[in-house]
Amino acid sequence: MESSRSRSWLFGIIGWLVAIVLFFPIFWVAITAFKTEQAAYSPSLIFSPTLESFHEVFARSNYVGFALNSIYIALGSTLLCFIIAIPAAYRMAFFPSAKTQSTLLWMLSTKMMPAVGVLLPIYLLFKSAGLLDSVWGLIGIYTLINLPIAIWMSYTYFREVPSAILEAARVDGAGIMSQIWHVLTPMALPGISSTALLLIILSWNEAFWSINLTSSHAAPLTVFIASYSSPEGLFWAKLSAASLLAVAPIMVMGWLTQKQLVSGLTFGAVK
Amino acid sequence: MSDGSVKIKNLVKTYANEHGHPAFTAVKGIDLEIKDGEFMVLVGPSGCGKTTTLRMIAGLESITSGTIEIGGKVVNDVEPKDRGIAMVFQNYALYPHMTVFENMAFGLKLAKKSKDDIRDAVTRAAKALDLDQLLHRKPQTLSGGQRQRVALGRAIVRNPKVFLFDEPLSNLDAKMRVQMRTEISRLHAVLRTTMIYVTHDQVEAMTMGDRICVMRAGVIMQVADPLTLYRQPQNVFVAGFIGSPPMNLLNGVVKRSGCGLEFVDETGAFIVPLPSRLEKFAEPFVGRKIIFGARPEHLSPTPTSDVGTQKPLTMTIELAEPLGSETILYLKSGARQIVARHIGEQHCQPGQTVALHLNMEKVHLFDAETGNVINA
Amino acid sequence: MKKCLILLTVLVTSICAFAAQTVTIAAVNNPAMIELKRLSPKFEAQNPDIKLNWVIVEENILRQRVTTDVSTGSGQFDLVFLGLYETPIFAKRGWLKEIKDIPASYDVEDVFKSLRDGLSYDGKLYALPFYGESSMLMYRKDLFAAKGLTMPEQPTYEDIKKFAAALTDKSAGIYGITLRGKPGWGENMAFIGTLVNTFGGSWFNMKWQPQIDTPEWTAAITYYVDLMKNYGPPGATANGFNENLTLFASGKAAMWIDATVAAGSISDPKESQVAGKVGFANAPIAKTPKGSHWLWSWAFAIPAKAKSADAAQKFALWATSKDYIQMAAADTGWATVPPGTRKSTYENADYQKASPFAAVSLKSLQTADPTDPCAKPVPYHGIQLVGIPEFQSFGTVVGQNIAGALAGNESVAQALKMSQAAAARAARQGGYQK
Amino acid sequence: MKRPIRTLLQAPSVGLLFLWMIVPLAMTIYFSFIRYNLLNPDVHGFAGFQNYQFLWEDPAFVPALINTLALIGSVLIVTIVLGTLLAVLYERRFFGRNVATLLVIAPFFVMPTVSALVWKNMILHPVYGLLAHAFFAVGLTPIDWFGRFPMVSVIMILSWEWLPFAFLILYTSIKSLDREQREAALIDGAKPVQMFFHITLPHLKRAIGVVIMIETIFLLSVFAEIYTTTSGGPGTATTNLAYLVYSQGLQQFDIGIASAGGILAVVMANVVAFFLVRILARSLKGNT
Repeated sequence: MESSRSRSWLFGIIGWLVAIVLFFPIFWVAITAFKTEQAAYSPSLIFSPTLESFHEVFARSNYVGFALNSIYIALGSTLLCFIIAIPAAYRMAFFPSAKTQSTLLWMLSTKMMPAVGVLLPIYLLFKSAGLLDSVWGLIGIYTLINLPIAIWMSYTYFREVPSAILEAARVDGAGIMSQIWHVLTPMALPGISSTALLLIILSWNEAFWSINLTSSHAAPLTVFIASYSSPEGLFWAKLSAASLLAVAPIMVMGWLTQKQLVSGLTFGAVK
Repeated sequence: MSDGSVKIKNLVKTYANEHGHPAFTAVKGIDLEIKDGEFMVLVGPSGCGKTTTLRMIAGLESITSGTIEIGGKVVNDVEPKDRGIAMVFQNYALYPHMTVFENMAFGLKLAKKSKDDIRDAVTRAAKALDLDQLLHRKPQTLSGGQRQRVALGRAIVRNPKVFLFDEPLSNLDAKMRVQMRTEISRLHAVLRTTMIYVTHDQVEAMTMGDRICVMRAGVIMQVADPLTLYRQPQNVFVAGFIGSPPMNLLNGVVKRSGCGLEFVDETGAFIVPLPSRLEKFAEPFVGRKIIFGARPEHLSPTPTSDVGTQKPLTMTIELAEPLGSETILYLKSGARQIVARHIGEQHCQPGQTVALHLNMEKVHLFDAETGNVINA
Repeated sequence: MKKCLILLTVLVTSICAFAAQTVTIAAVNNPAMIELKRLSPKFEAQNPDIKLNWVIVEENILRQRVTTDVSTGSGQFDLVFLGLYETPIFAKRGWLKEIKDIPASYDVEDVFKSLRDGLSYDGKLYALPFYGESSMLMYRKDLFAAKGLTMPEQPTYEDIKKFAAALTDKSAGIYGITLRGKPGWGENMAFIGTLVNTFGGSWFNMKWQPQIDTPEWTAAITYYVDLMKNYGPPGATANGFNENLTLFASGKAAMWIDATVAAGSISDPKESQVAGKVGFANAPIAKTPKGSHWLWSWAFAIPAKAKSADAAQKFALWATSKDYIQMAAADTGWATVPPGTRKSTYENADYQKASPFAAVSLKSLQTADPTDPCAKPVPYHGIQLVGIPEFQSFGTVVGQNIAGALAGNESVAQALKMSQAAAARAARQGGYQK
Repeated sequence: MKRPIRTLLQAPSVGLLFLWMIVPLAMTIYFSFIRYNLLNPDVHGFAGFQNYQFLWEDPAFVPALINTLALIGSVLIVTIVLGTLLAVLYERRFFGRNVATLLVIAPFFVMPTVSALVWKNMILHPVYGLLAHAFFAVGLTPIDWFGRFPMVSVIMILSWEWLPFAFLILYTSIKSLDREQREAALIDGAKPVQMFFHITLPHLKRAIGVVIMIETIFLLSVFAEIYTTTSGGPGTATTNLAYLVYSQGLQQFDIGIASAGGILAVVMANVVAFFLVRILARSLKGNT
């Protein structure tokens, strides 16, 4: 008893140590955001906090506009993604054919194509479709990017649902849409919502397409960051403030839904 | 009451392999007629095609060829919901995210029934099944038996012409199984609706069915009421499948002995003269292989009839299972194993030798080649 | 009745005139540009029919965005910020609108001729320079005085080596010199281009055969690697303009050869710990003065497919005018006005007072000649760059190889051999060698 | 099971899905066989395999392939090993565990560009970085991370980004480990280490499969982190396939070369996928 208690202390200390080390860079960004530009270069923890950088950031860019675009795009693409992915995953999970496995893999492998290789084809497509700098264009591209993941994850979650339940629903008179909507989706909800969370995070942080395909009207927070970042790393305080503002919404959302994320992942793919 | 008769004609189900070529035929052209209000049990070992047949009746599995009629109407291309059927699944298949009430109401809701109608129907079914206290619970908080009753209730509220059961009791413990068995039988007695019940358990089949359809490898072996099935098995498969402990089946040949015929088993240790009742059937099989069948209860220490008792068989007891009302004896005669059932209490020790009389009135002979009975 | 009609017409036309035209501007996120954005409401106030819509991103992203937009004719931007490198390339393809009808008040002759030439194609001007830069040497007068050293007006690279050796004090965290090391055609290659030029080398000969394996390149790169290894700061391969600015401004380096615009920042006491202690000299030379200091400019150009071209030009003229420079000076002081574009700026007494580097900058800007950058004749324009589209790619590859040599991962000879191959491949792919 | 209604209902979604995957792919294949430079329209026409040849002959090509695989392999190993250890650690109760969990998963929410910038400028910078300050404080010479250990630095950043993901997946998996199974093992006298290797690790197999799959997808096309920190250098030390395609194709706006690079990457992805399937067949199929 005695030793197990002291061991639990030890685990606590190690656990916290790791957490602090991993979180430290983010903590440092948060601290730097409240420093002046000159103080930002010094490693000191003691400084007089100032909102200067935030004032500057808000004066320079329309943060709310960028943030709203990010929200529209992340939620919109995730929703659209599921609308397309769920029927496909339904078919693959419950009526698999010999090609289902290879199709899934092929889909996942297209996801591995580097974006830099297909920028121009997509750009030209977008141009001719008039989708440049439109929220819908980005929603489309993220849907396309995330679709394989959504299908694959939904597929693994659906495989956990006994097919007899869907058959029961059919006998009860449920059509395909009813089966999916009333039975399958609610049953796989934990898995689907944690997948959704994953997709939202990925869309939120995607920086290549958003920067290349939008300019002002549809520009999300990654573009906002691009106006503060430079590979040369100038203006740390302002960059930190902007980063904090860009990361905060998604991080708060992630933290609030962490329980959901955990339980959802437990349900499906990783059980 | 609408017509709940089911007529199956030359039904075939072939599954395709990975490349889309036909690979495996699960159901090989069966014909079966089920009368309105009848309780029909489909029974057979796993892989015999009974569940596939049931699923084709339900419309969950496409039909390769042949027809299924329900209520005199061919339903091959009718959606399950429009066939007038209800189904109870092996694992209950309850919707875990819905309450008991919602589970039972789901079908009616999809059928766009009015709220009042739904409530009435569900309440009535719930009362009948003793579920009225559980209506607001979720399935995972229920016991196995309760879940199965909910699944039953869900079927009842649909008010179907035909109930389909797919091994509904196999997940319950022994006690619950017996209880639910009587419950389903009671339900049938009350509703008088056609029920088609799939099971691999011959006890369930015998106790519940009006008629039993024994299947094997996609083919119907025999359809009959339980007692007929027991007394007059059409083939060696049915003989061996129905009855517990199973019928003793001995391979051997028919030989001429003096003026009559006798059965000699392949070890040569077991020789019985055939009674005159069987001689005319066995005559064409002289010198050919047959299978000799005798139920355990037809072996007894005392002669029960005057036929075929010339010589008691002497055997050694290997194992005795006293069940109280009866004792099951596992016996050995040379290399041959035989099971016998004794009514009443008896003290038998392993190693003990007993002399048993065979009731030759009740034995069966089967053609070893076709497996068909020859004494009929 | 008739009167009413006329009134209506007038009303309609005036509404039309007032219907705001949006000018979407693609700009870089440097301080001068941020300042321009801050002051731009004044322009909008003067021109209520024009609304400015800013897209500000970092340099590399800007370049990529602008190039895709302009070359595919997407017309997302009405005004783009272009470098001296792209402007003639784009103009050649007809992707830019010529800047015509410049009002006399703009005084286009006041703009440095070297810049105007660099931003023209076929004798026509395609962009208005917002700022211009050359390169020069910055050094710490206080450290030089402490060691009893004096900087000649035109130092040579031999001098630099001697000074660097004398000034390096690693235990005190002071490095004799800092130079660009971060790979990139606009990063380390900008400096190395000038170094190679003054060592007598060039990128290509007149037949478009790459010259990277010549002794001139070997001498220049060997010098650079030795100098940096011995007297440079650690992590030099990660240092670009901004990193070096930070190093120099925080007093970690004694000498620095880089863009003339850096002078403004390091002379600003708010940003720099060494303000007032810095001396300026011409960029050092080795064998030839030709191409020893670069020429670069960020300028406003109007894509051919721009939707509000006239309004865009109006704003571009405003942003690059003498008035704007006055306005910026009034706002943040003369030291930080956009430099390098107009003679009048350098003639201004206030500017000269605020900028001790004005004279050196002016001389560098005026003597940089992108049309004759090397000791030997070359088929391309550009001092620190080769004015062909492929340069971005092979320039960066060469930059990486040299950074590899600087990091000690490979020898100078190896690096140059690989660089030669890369340049040869590019020249073949582009179909230059006839 | 073939039902006309079902096929019809699915056709749009499945069709759209395939269309959306195939159209860009087809365009890329087409572009990869023509000469097409945005900035140099004089050069055009059918190129045959020239674009592929150009990439293939690039001295950086083989290093880029090796770097790509090395990067994926190292980050996978680091994140899975550390993630598993962390998951085992966090499975124990300790004071403030929930809060600490939030801190551990936080890096996953940070945009890749931001984390690369932060690591490059604030942590690893040899003069201003926190590590440099720490080294100075104890009297050591700061390490020039991106100059001397460029690959290690990039792996460090990527591992920091992906460790939370691996941790999250593995942690949830560990939490779903059957308690009875564990208790049975305890009664059988399993020591913690044996417990880990015989009970916990086999249970985590499928979760590890998921981590490998998803991380591989993203690590194959890592670009922002390399672009921001090392620009593929010094030399070709950190040039991966994505960065090579960028520098050889996109940077000079040679669409032909960029497309050829994209196709090569897809081919490589399929090769990787092929081997992944061998390893992960079970977890991919979703069978337990």
